[in-house]
Formats: sequence, C-alpha cells, structure tokens
Amino acid sequence: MPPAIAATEVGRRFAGRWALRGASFEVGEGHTVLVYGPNGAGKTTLLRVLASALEPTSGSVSLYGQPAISQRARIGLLSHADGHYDDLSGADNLRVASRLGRLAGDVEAALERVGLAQRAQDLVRTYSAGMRKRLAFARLLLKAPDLVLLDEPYAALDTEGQGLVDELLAELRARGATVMVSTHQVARVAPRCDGALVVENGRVSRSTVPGDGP
Amino acid sequence: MKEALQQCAAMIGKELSHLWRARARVAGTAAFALATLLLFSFAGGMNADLLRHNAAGYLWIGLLLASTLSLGESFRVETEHNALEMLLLLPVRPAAIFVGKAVGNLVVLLLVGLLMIPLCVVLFDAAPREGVGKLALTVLLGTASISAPGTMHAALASRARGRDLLLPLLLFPLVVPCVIAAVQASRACFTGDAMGELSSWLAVLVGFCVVHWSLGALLFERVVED
Amino acid sequence: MRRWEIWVGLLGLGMLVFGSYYGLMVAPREVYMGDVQRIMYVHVPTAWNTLLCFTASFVGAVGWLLTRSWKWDYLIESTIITGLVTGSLLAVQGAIWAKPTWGVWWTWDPRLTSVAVMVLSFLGILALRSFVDDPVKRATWSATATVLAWVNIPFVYLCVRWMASLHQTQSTPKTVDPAMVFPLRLNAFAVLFVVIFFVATGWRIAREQRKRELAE
Amino acid sequence: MSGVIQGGWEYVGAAYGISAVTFLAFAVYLLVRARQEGVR
Repeated sequence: MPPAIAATEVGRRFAGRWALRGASFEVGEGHTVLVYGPNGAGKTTLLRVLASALEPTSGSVSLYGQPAISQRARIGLLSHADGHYDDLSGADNLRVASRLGRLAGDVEAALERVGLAQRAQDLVRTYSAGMRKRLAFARLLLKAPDLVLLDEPYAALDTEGQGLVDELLAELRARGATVMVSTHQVARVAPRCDGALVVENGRVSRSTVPGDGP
Repeated sequence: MKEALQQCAAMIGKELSHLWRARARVAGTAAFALATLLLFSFAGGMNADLLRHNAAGYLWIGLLLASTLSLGESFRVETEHNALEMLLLLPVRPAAIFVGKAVGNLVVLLLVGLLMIPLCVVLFDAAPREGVGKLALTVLLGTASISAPGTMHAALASRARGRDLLLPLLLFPLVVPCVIAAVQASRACFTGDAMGELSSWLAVLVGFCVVHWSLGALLFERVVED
Repeated sequence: MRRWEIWVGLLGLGMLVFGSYYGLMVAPREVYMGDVQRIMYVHVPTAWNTLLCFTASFVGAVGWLLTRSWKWDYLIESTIITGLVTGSLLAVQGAIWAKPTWGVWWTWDPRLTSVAVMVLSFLGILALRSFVDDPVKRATWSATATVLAWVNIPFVYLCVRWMASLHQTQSTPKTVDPAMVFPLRLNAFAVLFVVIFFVATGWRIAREQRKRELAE
Repeated sequence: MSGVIQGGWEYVGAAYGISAVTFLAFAVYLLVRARQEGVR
C-alpha cells in the first residue's frame, strides 16, 4: 500500500530564492501530521506543492503512489487565498464549486455545519475574514477529500470557529483521511497528531510532536 | 471526452450566471463603447457620406477598446482571491476554464456589439443595406475572434505586473486581422456588398476563430500553471 | 574558438559592404524606378532575416514549452530583441523607399505590414518579459505569447494583401536581371551572418543573466 | 508610375546610412552588454 504522501527531494524556487529545498518524507494513509515552524520558513509553500497547486522546481511528489497532479480530485487544500467569488453569495459559491467539481456533499448541510446558514444568501463580499474561512471549510466538507492540507486553519476564527476546526480534525481522523495541519497553535493540535514536521528556512525535517504523542 | 464537454458546459454556465450577477460589468462595457462611438462621431466631422463609410471602423474600434475593459475585469474576478487555483484544484480542466471564460467574454462583447448597431444607424445614418442579420453575424464572428486571444492575454496580463498596460499591448497587434476582416465585412453590410466580398471576409474570421480557440484551449494550461 | 559568432559577424559585415557596393555601383539601374530601387539590396535581405528571426523565436518558444530547458528561453530572448531591431529598421527602410516611389511614407505592402504588426506583437512580448520576475513564468508566458503572435502572421498577410488589392495596386516590382539577383542574394546571406552574430551574442548575454538570476 | 524617377540618391543614401548605423550600433551595444554581463 503506497503511502498517502511521498516527497522526494522536493524543492521550490521563487525567482532565485529557494523557498523550499530537499524535502523528503512520507506520510502514511490515515495519519494526521502537524507542520510547525517560524513564519516564512516554507510551510505554505510545502502544503501548496503537496496539493499540486505549485509545481516543484526540483524533486517530485507522489500521492497514493501516483503523480500529485493526477490526484487533485482527492485533495482538499485550505490556503490563505480562499478562492471565493465576491459577487456571488456563499451558497452560490458552493453550488458553483459543487457543479464544476461534481462534488458529492449537500450544500445546505455544509453551510449549516460551518454555521453560515443564516448568511448563506448574502454576497461573500459582505463576509468577514472568519466567515470566509468557514465557507472555505464548507467547500472542503462538500468535497470530502481523502487528503486534507490545512494551512493555519485556526487563523481569523473566533473561539466557536476554532472549536469547529477541532471537531473537523476529529471527524477527518475518524474517517481515516490523511491530514497535514500547518499551525502555530501547536498545543491545541498536538494530541491528535501521529507525527510532526518542522520547517525552518526551507528545510523540512521529521520531529516528534511537541508535548505528548509519539 | 464527454466529461470534458460537461466541464466546459458547467464553466460556461458559471460564467454566464456570474455575468448576470455582475451585470454592472456588461453595462459598464456597453457605456464605454457607446461613449467611444459618440466621440468618433464628433471626431469624424459632419460629412454624412464620410461618417457612413467609416461607421464600420468606428463600431469595431469602439468594441475593441471596450473589450480590454471587460477582458481585464473577467480575470480580476478570478485572481482577486485566487479563485482560478480553486477551480484548478477541484479539478477543472484548464481548457474548460478557457472555454468558459472565452464564451463569457464573447457574450459580453456580442451584447455590446449588437447594442452598438442601432446607435451606428442613428449616429452615422448607416442603415445596414445588406440587412441586420448579416451584420449581426459579422458582429458574432468578430467578437468571437477577439475573445479567444483576448481571454489568453487577459489571463497572462492578470498575473503579471502592469496588468492594464499589458493587455492592450499584447492584444491589439494580435487582432489586426480580425479588425481588418470585421471592418471590411461590416462596411459591406452597411454600404452594400457590391463586390460580394462579405462571405470571404467572414470566412477569414471563421479561420481565425478556429486557430485561436483551439490554440487557446491547448495553451491555457501553460498560462495558469504555477 | 569560443565566441565564433564574432568571426561570422565580421564575415557578414564584409559581404554586406561588398554586396552593397555592387548593388549601388555595379548593378544596372531599374528601368522604371531608377536608382531608388537600389534600396532593395538592403531592404529585402533585412525583411527575409527579420522574418527568419521571428521564426527562430517561435522555434525557441515551442522548444521551451516542450522541454523547459533554458537554452530555448535564451533563444526567445535574443531573437525577439534582434527581430525588433531589424524589424524597426525594415519599417524605416520601407518608408524611405516608398516616399520617392509612391509619394507616401507608408504603403500597405502586405509583407512590410505583416512584419510591422509582428514587430508590435514582439514589443508587447518584450514588455511582458520585463513585467514578470519569475524566470520560469517569464519563459513560459512569453513562449505562449510568441506562439500566438507567430501563428498570426499568415492572417495579417492575407488580410492586408486582400485589403490592399481591393483598393490600390502598388506592389514592389519583380527583379529579373541576374546582375541584380547577385547582390541581392549576397546581401541576404551577409545580413544572415550579421543576424547570427546578434542572436548568438544575445544568447550568451541571456545565459549569463539567467545564471545570475538562478544563482543558488 | 510616372516613368523613370530621376535622382533619388539621397533616399538611397539615407536607407543605407541608417541601416549601417543601426547594425553597427546594435553590434556595439551587444558587445558592451556581453562584457558587462561577464560573457567570456
């Protein structure tokens, strides 16, 4: 059974600067891995390369034994840019994504689950940053991907929203999905993680989960 | 293959519903085009025959200038919050995204173009002698020719610095043959197709569309990949 | 001999001087157009080579899109700049030729207009290259734009020739006399060698720049 | 065309002159840039 994620010597350069270099690691299916490190270390680049949003300049990424770009239907990426259309309503944004990606989930249920049911018909332009993030989570729920890459999921969320993230992480784990979470809220996520990667100035290395855990 | 067509249809649907929601964009483009027509009529002087002869040229130059607005806007919407990447990761085929966006831009330009015909008739006293049908067909083929390369370069420009400068700089030389063919065909519609050249000019536009729509679908992935 | 292109350039220069001398002094006067027609011996070679330059950038574009190896990107960069220089020179030559011959600075000669539109396209692509910082994106996007611009040449030529033929009948006269063909062909190769020097040098400059840009 | 065009040598001179200047100037520009960029 090939690992969910297999990165070999993955690097990504932006106009002369290596944002990520020589990253080699594997993540078993169903595992939840914490990714931590200082700002600008390359965490976001790492997640975006794994999600095939960014093409690696060197090395290669294979998901479930296949090239990353062929597995996009199974990947869910939550990144800083939420990808919403401002002049569509929250519900319409999800319907568009659902129709284009032929996503299985139910739009109303997803909106309910992330607490946006009342504001579903309002234009996303009127949403706060936290609400936009919840909408992004709703799209993730619609897609129900096997591999979930979360880039600072707790950012911009209120306490209730952060509780929602905890529930989703538990749910994903229960469903056997493979998750990589890049966050600074290490203590909050650590109990649910099977392993951790530390990223410092473009270098990725395996490390133990701070606090308890293997 | 069927799945690809479904994605194209879904993208076109998304683009059209998006257009309906952001109707202001179409209205803005139309207002801009109509304003240029008015300016041309002032600049063109009062000689009726001259204005009638040049009506076709004014129509297409006005439409081309307006197209840079609508093309630029069609990709600002996608790059503002990186919706383009969200689509690619759904996944939606880049070629389907191209077809959707290009049809969206085509519809905007077509609506604006058709709106300009009555105004040309009034402002330049250029009653289409060959009938409005042929003129509408010319506008359809002309706008289809502009929107394919236009969509490609709008995507390119939207991701580079100096976006508003780059789009016309890249697009205008490329659409020289479309403008020539469209203007000649439109002039034949307005002032009578004495030499029977209308169908040949329309054939040129069809050829241009075939080449640039297929090239666009083929190369669009290169434009949007990161 | 590392920089072989310098010798090729000098050879081209020598041939150009001789060819031009021959065209100006030795070749017979054209019956209708008189001495003005002698501009042809530098104008037509420049036209051929400008088109060749833009075709080379198309080859570079396709090369980069298929293989992503940097040498194709160097080719795109150097041929675009060279093509812009020779293309602009061509337009100036065309204007100088047109004034005494037809009394206007610009005739809608289909070949000349096609090259002029091509030059405008490549001006846009040069601007695109300067507005994109990431070398890989710059290479890929300018390659894509180059393919679109190059594929467009036949359409421009067709439309302009057809529009011109509907309304006026100017066109450059066909040369027959062998004494005229010799300097023309000689200068064609001369300009080709000079252009090869331009492109090769531009290629090396682009390689050094990229080496620095992509420095570890 | 109105028969043989008289003279016109100034146009021929201009065309060849501008061509020569352009080629040489571009050659010099490239050589200088090559040295600046460290092309050996």
